[in-house]
Amino acid sequence: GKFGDYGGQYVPEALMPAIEELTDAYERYVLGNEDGFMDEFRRRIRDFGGRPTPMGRADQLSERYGTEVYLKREDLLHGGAHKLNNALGQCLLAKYMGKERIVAETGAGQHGTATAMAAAHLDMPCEIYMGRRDINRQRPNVFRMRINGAEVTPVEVGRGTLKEAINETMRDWATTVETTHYIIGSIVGPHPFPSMVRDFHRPISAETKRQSREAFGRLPDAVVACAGGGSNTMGIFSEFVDPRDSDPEGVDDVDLYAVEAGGSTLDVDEERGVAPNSASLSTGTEGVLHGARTKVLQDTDGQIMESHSVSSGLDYAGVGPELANLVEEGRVDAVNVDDDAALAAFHRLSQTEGIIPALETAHAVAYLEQHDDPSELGEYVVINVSGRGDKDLAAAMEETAGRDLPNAPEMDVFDGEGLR
Amino acid sequence: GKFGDYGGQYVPEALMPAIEELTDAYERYVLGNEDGFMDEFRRRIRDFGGRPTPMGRADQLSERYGTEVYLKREDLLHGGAHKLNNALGQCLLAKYMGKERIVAETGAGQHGTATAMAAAHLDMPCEIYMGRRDINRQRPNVFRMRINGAEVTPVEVGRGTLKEAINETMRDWATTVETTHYIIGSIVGPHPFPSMVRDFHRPISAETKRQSREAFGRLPDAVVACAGGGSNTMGIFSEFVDPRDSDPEGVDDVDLYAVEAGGSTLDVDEERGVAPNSASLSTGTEGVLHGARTKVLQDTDGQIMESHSVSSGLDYAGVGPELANLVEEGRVDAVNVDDDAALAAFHRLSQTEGIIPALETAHAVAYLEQHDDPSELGEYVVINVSGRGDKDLAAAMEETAGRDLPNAPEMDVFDGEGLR
Amino acid sequence: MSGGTGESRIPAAFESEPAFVPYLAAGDPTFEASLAYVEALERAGADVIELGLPFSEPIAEGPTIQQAVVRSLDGGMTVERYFEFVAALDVDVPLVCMTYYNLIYQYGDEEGPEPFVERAAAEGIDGFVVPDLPAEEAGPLRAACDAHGRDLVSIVAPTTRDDRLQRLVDLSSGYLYVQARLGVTGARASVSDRTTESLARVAETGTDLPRAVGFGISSFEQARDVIAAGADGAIVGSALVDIVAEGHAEDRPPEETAAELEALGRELKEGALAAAEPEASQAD
Amino acid sequence: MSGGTGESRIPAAFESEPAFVPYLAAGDPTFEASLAYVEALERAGADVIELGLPFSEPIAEGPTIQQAVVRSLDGGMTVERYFEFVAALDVDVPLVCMTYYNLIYQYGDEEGPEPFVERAAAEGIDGFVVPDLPAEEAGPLRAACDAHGRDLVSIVAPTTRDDRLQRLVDLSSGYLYVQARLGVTGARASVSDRTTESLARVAETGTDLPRAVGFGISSFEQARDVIAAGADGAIVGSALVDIVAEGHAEDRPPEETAAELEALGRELKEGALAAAEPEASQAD
Repeated sequence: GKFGDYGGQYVPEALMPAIEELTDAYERYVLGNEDGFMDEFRRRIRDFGGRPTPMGRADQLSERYGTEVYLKREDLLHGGAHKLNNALGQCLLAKYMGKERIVAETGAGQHGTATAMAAAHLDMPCEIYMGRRDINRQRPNVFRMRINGAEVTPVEVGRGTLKEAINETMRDWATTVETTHYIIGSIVGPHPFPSMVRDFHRPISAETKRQSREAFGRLPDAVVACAGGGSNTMGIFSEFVDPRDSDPEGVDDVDLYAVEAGGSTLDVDEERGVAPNSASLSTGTEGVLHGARTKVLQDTDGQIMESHSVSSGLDYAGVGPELANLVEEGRVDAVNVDDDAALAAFHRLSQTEGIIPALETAHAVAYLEQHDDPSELGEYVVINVSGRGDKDLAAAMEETAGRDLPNAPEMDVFDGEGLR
Repeated sequence: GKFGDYGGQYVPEALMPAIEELTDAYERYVLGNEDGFMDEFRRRIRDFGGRPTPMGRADQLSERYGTEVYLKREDLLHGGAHKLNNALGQCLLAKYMGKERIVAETGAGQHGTATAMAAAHLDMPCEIYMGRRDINRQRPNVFRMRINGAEVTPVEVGRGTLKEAINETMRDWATTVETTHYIIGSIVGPHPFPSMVRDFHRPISAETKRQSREAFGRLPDAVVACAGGGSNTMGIFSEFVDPRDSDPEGVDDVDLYAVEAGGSTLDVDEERGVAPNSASLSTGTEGVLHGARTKVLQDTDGQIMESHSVSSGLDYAGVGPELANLVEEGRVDAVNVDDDAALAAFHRLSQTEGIIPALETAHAVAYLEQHDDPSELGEYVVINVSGRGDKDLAAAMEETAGRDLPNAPEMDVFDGEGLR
Repeated sequence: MSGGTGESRIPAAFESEPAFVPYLAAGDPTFEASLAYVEALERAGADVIELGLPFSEPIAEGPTIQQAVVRSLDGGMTVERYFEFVAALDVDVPLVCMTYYNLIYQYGDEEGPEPFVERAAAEGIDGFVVPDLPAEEAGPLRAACDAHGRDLVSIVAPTTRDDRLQRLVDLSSGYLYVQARLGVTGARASVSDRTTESLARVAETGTDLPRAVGFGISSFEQARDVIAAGADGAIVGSALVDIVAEGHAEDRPPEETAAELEALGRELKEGALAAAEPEASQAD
Repeated sequence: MSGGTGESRIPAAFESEPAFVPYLAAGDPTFEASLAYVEALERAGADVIELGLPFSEPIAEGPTIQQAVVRSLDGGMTVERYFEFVAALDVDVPLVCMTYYNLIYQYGDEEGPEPFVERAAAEGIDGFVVPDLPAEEAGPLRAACDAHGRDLVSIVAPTTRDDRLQRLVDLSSGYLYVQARLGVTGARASVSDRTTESLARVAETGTDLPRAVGFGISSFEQARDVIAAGADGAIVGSALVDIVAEGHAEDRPPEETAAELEALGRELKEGALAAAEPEASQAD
């Protein structure tokens, strides 16, 4: 359960038996394929989720950057992001464990919608905790969850955002732990969550290896992925850092870049306890958050800071412990791009490749533009397109309107109304 | 260019040379794979579009209906519907033909967004005509087109809906025909459009055959698809009515159901010239509309009626001529379900399978519920899930709120605000 | 109304001098006013009148005529009313029914265009222009016209290649509608080079069908120029419909609008005639 | 403040009679008022006081204590101010610092919990309860407590199985915090059967550590019942914090709130004592 100094199980005693039970189930079903669990998972993530997702050449980006840029298309997974890999995997695991109910927290709603879909698919009751403010900001995702039959419970305390939703879900789980499974949405939390979530996302990486060999005859020189909590990041990195498939040759030569949200600036407002970024790998310090020791945005006392990113999915003060360790070991490069660069990349990918990316994903795309000489990344570069941008349209246009981006489209087609 | 008595080329003389040129290009590139056109199309629709889309068993529907129900997942194609097959195919064909520019019309915006994506992907300038009223009703789709770099030109005349947008696109094309290709969005219009659009959607059908054999060892007993213009319908039917792949055995035994939008009622208000449905196969008469002879909702003079459906994508007064002919020949059964049944099916599929369908698709799903004994459809039934419902969330909830549907979710989670 | 079931009177209309061929949508904006407008154009010197039967999907029309179609339909125009309109018209010049194929196709109990042509001929229509009926689909209508002694006028487009041009020439009777430029109907400022080129190409086919040029003609000068370029007639639609639209929008008395139509009609007819006078065409 | 760097005074607090163990968040809602509230609880008869050091992510707390944490942090509470608070307190009973591990872990220049424990011991803290630190991760803190003569109190949950229970018993000193039911902190109406069961299971381990029961105790009757069920002490948090919250919301003078806290404290202490009198427990 440890990744170097990172990871662990910093959770209330009441939850520890459930965590032990889950660890046992993870080892038996996920690692050991007991009762054919992984066979069923692979079948369902294929037939229901749409795996394998394709990987295709980005013609215009390749020309722009003087290197062969390929896009791994997790945006085409059911639900519109990689999130379903994990939601479906954990929901199925809960079923194998005999649990009767699913709970999950959600901030922007992506993990919540993936969980609601998976739970409906597997006929499991499901309750999603979501801050009141987030509910009112993310109405389409609330619709989706309700339409899929999930209960959506507003969390009224505090600022009404992800942090309060996490606390409330923990409370639910602490009360109902004997019959309920809590689906954590990223490679964070206590062991076995970081390892288990990574393993459910591992097909991204295995497919990328296979598709690279099919497309250009070898592994890529570099793989670039955005990192908030880090589930899509470890999803596409995992087979390069810890190969389990039959052809591990050459994985050590693949450079891995985790692109964090630089927000408006990397500087931290210690006075207000606010980090105007979400770059915990780049600027955070070691701490304990949400069940694990990892890199955290915190003040000198250890109080967790408010983070910020134009992308709500990256807006988190921590990061997966495995990723923190890989950066510390030097296996993964932690880099970052700011809000402006991410928005410009959002428009660039949309205009040049016909793929509107999630704002999270736009950070990964922006890294190539920010690089002095992208061709130095190597001959073949794979970007993980972790999700689609449909959820971000209004936010992206609002954020774009307030900035001076050279490639922003005009929205004068509308008839004198606001952006929403 | 004819399907029995249907089809033809009823277009202004100014466009006929372009139609002839397109017919020639269709025969050479699409049918003849000249210059490897189809190879490139297949590669791009795989790597960019996400083909093959999966086909998976609907566990809970299968139990509900006492027959094995499988879902063909066109909702997982890039853009969220089958539309990209055609948009990418025609855009690529325009490129092979040396055209410099793309125009298209759009109503609800699905064909427009698919075209904008394909044009961006292939680096082609693109202009989409859209009625003013539709623009203001379908803002997210307008965002998507603009973000993909397409021009969106509001059509101010008339009611500001699809019909005016079609006329305006025709006008553009009639002016710019020498350098511009008009991408028609369904299997309608003059020859070669109905055949060409069908062929770009043909992979749906070929995959369904292969996936059926993999999943249950033989072809299905019945295939069910919704029908507006009919592109997803002919997409999944084509290999069963006109097999071109290597294994045509048994295709004639597969029953084909085209489910039309019954709207609020099948009766027609002759006085007002309004059909409160879009069931042109079921209730229309032979006529000439938008370049082809087909089944049309029209008054006794031949004036085209206003159609209606809760699903904007089915809301069209005509239908593809090939489909009209197949119904006349008895090869395809034209059936229909009304708005209420479609909305109930929208919620049913969402809740039981974790797939929020487009309201178009919901009509196909509803047919099983409407059937007295769905098991009579046979042992294996495939439904074409033509698109996802994200585009329809607000419309579906508004329509749901005004009806008494037993399976409608409550939306009381919101804080005393309206549905949008 | 002086028509009937005899032979089409169109060929004679182009014999003596350059023809002025105005278009109006029947019933725009009302049945009565529209009668007065068409009659005003005859007084202005019209040689043939193209009388639009409004169709709900006018795919070949620009916004001006599209709005006319909407006004006429909103005013209660139907196929039956159209025939009543033709019967009620007090004009002596040949009439061409301009409409879309579906209305022709749907009419009557039998399949096909014959019932429509028969009725139209009986009411006094001399010929037909059907913008959405290319040569490929025109066989049945041509046969019906032949059976009833009516003309079928084809549109020749700037994009029409020589093989298609010959086919259109062979198919047509009455006159050829030579489309001045690409695009749809609507008034424009100048006459394009393509008009001259199209007329030359038609001449090369050796046909003796009159050529009337349409699309974008709105003034004395333009009417003069197309005749000077070799046309036998000038077709004018949108410029006239604009006057009807304005009169409707401003709620003017129909007689005032009729007078305006007559005035523009005279100017256009004079333009057409001016080209026939050697000095005028040289001065240009 | 009468603490210091000697040995923990906690074991002695459970020796004579059933203990009343109140919890308050330090600095809620202000530094000064909070001092008065803690002191009021000592006057009420508190035997040990659990003093919360607010953490920004209180994952094991219910809404009541979560709001107390927010009030305290908004009032300027920091780790340094907390130690100043402890130093400023005029109470004689042992103090347990209840906080989350990250604050302990971050303190001081060296890695690990030792600097925090050293400083806390110096200011008068006798022990620690850390809700997010299970036995698996408690090694370093246990070692630091040993080094500075402090107690580490573990929470025993209803879900804790026997193997884990033994490990917790082995790890802990001072007392065991027996969680009365599943869930998070917060006042409830009745005491669950699981409390009795948990106490019995703890007894079976043969440990002589005192057991204090917490989670949901808010009244004389509940305090009496948990003691009657075999507990050595009753921990009360949310019911007291509710009084602080209400005083803050209603803008009452701190002395009034302090008096209310003292009154409820007395009732709870009396409840705990009532169970020890044979008649009372038999009568129940």
